[in-house]
Amino acid sequence: MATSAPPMDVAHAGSPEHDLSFIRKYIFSTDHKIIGIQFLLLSLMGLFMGGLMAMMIRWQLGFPEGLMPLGNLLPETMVSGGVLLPEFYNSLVTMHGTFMVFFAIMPLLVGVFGNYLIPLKIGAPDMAFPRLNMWSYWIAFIGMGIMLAGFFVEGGHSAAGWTQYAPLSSNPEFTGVVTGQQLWLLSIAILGLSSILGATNYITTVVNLRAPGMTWFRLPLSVWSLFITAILVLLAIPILSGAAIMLLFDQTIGTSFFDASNGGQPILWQHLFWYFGHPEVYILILPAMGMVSDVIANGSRKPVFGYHSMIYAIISIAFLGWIVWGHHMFQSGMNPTLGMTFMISTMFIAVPSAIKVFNWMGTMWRGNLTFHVPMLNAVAFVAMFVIGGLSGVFMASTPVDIYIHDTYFIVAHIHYVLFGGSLFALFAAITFWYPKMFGRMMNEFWGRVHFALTFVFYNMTFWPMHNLGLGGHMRRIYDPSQYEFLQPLAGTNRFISISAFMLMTVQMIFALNFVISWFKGKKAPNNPWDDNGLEWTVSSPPPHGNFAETPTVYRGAYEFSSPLVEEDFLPQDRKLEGDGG
Amino acid sequence: MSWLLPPGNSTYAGDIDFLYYMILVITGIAFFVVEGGLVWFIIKYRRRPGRKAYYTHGNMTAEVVWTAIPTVTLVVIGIMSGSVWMDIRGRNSVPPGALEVGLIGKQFEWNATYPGADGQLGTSDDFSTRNQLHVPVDQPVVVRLGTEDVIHSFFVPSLRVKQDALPGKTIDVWFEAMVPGRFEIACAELCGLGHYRMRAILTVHTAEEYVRWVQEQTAAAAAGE
Amino acid sequence: MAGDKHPNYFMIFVGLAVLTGIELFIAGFSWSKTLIIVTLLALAIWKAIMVALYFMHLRYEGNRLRIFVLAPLPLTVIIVIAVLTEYVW
Amino acid sequence: MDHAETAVMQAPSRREIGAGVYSEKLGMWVFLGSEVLFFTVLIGSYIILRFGSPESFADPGKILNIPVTAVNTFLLICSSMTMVKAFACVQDGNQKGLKLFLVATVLIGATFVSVQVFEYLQLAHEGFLPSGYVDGSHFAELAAAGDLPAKVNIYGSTFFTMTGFHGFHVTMGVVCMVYVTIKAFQGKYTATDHRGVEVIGLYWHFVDLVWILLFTIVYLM
Repeated sequence: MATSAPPMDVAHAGSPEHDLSFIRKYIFSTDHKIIGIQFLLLSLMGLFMGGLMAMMIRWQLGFPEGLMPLGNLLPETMVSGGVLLPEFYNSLVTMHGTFMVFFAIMPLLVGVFGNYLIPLKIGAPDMAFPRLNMWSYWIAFIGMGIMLAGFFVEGGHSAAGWTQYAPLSSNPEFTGVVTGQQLWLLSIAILGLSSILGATNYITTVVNLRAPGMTWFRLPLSVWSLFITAILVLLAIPILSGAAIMLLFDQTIGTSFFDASNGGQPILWQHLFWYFGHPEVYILILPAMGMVSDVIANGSRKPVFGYHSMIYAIISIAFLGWIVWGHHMFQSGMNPTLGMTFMISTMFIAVPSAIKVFNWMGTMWRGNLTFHVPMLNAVAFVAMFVIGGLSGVFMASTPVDIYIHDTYFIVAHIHYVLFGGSLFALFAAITFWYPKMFGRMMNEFWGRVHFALTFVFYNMTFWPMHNLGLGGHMRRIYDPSQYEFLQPLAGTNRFISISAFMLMTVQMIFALNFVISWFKGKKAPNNPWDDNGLEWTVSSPPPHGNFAETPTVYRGAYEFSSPLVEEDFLPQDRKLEGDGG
Repeated sequence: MSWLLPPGNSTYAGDIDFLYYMILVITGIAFFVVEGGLVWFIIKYRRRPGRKAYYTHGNMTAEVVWTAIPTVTLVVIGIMSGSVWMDIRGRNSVPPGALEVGLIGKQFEWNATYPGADGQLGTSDDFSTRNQLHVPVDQPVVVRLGTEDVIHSFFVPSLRVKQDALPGKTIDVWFEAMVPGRFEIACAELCGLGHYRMRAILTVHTAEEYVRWVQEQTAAAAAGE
Repeated sequence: MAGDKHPNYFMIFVGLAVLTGIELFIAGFSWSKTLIIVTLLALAIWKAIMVALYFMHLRYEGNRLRIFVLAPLPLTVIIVIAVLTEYVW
Repeated sequence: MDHAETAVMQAPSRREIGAGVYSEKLGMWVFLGSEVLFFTVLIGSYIILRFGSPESFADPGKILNIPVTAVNTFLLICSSMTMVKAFACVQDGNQKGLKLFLVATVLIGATFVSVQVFEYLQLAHEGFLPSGYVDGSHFAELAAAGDLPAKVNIYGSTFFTMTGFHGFHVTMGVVCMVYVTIKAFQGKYTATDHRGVEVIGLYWHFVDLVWILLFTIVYLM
């Protein structure tokens, strides 16, 4: 870890590409662009698996009495005679959350776009530590392999929820899962190492490898948010790793950290988990916000409104994000006075998010809105994130939280933020940078169809979950028909399930568009969206080493419709009269 | 699909529901303003050939205004919520003279223990019921909540009560029911295989009925011994 | 520090060793538990700061790096203090 | 510090250098930031658990062997000094001193780990494990006689986890140090470019710093 790599510019400048074998170029590559694409393929696979698990969960909730279609394809320990078993249901709930958070959204945002965009956007030839970057990917790959292996071991996969509350998770007696649980913890600890290495790399790169003229306040917001996110990853992930290792020791070598009968503290797990978990929430949304800012400015043909307040909002979110974790634990038996403090800090953290929403609207105000597919998804992000943000106010109010905590209202909230928020932003980002990544355009028509259908079915799926929650519907229950007060909600549950199946189905449009465009898409020009960023000044895809010569930057990334030039965009590296060297 | 809460049946349900509806109205207004604004912008500023967007980097006044408004609103919501919270959960919030009932969660059932005639928990005349909780109406009840194994969460939707039971700790949670009847108790925290069927029934008796029920149970317990 | 003038690393080392000796000595005192803990913690933090300032030469670094290094330190305290309040209500 | 400045100057292009130091050094400091939080979890849990049930923790010296670890602490401080001396030597272009002090650091570091292994074996032999007392062991008898706490499960848990992870870090440090030493013997470090030595040094001193805190908190309180 402390070995010194040769200075990057020396290693890359003019290193001829044909020197590298296929394996060095595409498998064990140290090129940040290849690693980004590797992360993209891996995490899209994670996203797909997380989605499939969600479908099984929705089947069980929508049709608790029905026999699951294709259920006979799964082993008897999961689905028996067409009936999804409760132990498998608990595993599904756990692994849906785990996959979506750790193996889909987080690597998509941080692993893919952190890798792909940071060096290109700051004008660097590669990351500061390319070999470390390669390790970061392969360690994540191993982590995912271990996580997947959990499905095939005796006793099934971890069934303690993605939050792994001790002692349900620490004592195998309580769930009947031994190996699966240990694999879960091992996988998360390994993934943590990958994230920390990645974050170290991103931070160093942004601090030290910016092109001349790329000052802090000329950085695109996507880079700013990825930089702040990397700091959050760097400081939050070791907390999870440490706690996961303690839990793993409770399972394997007989320690008693979370075992109340031997002097341990079950609530300590919750504190540690959420001390990691709340910064994690922002890890899952900040890069989305940054990339959406880029796309909205481009689609509006206007500079980002309040660029500086956007940055200050990101920074204050990163600070406040560390002192609000207790709002996940209002009903956990935590000291109620502490709960009061957390409620107030939580109220404050809503403010920077509100500022960002208003600034996005300000950006669109009096713009010349061009609705290409990325812009459609980015605007949907804003619209959906608003809903997720507003529903958060209910939970922040501790008395209201007494009622809605651990109900589907929370499920609706998290999906409005993570799916409506992060995932729409990812659709925007993937479609926006796809031409740069693969050198081909994605199909515009099918992109629009995918967007429209996703938007409709997404809202049909998650909006009614608010109402389920207000009816008192608990999370993570296998069979709601057990309760009289939930029986009137069976119709809503069924409606949600059918919408969810449609939602999953229309994602196939995206998958096909992604794959077919890779081979058959229209050749992409260098700058298909008339954008200002440095990545658009090089070929699509960019060559190894990115820039033939280090670019010089003269202005910020959002000089759209500037009065200085005829066109409505002004690239960052274009020298105008009067620009100093 | 309703945005109304189901009828509440505890003395503080009204306060909680008021906060909920207040936040619903505030966020509702914000929702329509923001989403409406977005739709309006999308239509009004859609691309037209030959037009250039208005070149601006922002406006300080606007930033201050839209920072101040949410801050003030949220702080007010926070302060109002805080006083209700302290009434329900604060250090001295349990009303004096509340009837004590023990409730222990275990995979996957709720076991309630009642003080017998002496009104004290932990004495020899205690008796218990399984998956049944009986309380009198119009009298504060403090549930001494514990668990034998994992974390469970004591959830009575109609009372607006939810509290996790933590291993190694007894947590007091109080309520005062207003209407007699039969209500459901659920476990709201994933507690294992049978989490979904960890259901119990809360029976709220009238005062006289409750006295009679306690006498029956005491007699039955005595006969059982 | 100019190339040929290093801080007196040997003296720092002696200082660390002596402070460790003092700690061992104090740990045996029959003072009140709280006083011992506070004294020992102060000495340990003193030693840690010496290592950071001289051995890790933070003393000679620019302010930007120092800010970077000091930034995570509040986080170490926040979590411990918050969880400790669980015991005092 | 002029050697750092020269290193920054050596950077091949006129990039915006944000923190004023070269990338490897910045990267190590950034990585140490995450290590701080990792050890916070372990040490913080110890403080919290101890505060919550003080009766499960033995008084200083009752179970743990303070003299042996005091010597070990001294060793680690020595190794920090030899490390920083190696760094000073390479700055002055003193190749002989560099090699000598690096080898000394490796040896002292390895000794520290060995002593820790010896300490663990001794504790296990006397009946103290991450899971508490071993039935029928020396310590269990003392506990039964009332000389030691009745149960030390969380004491064992926290002690072995904290010191074990510290020992793991020292071991990793020794491995990396061997690599740096080999490179030093190949003459790869010069008075103007000695990034490897400085970066491994930062890691090594950090591990020393953690031990200084651990020793006081775990052994003396």
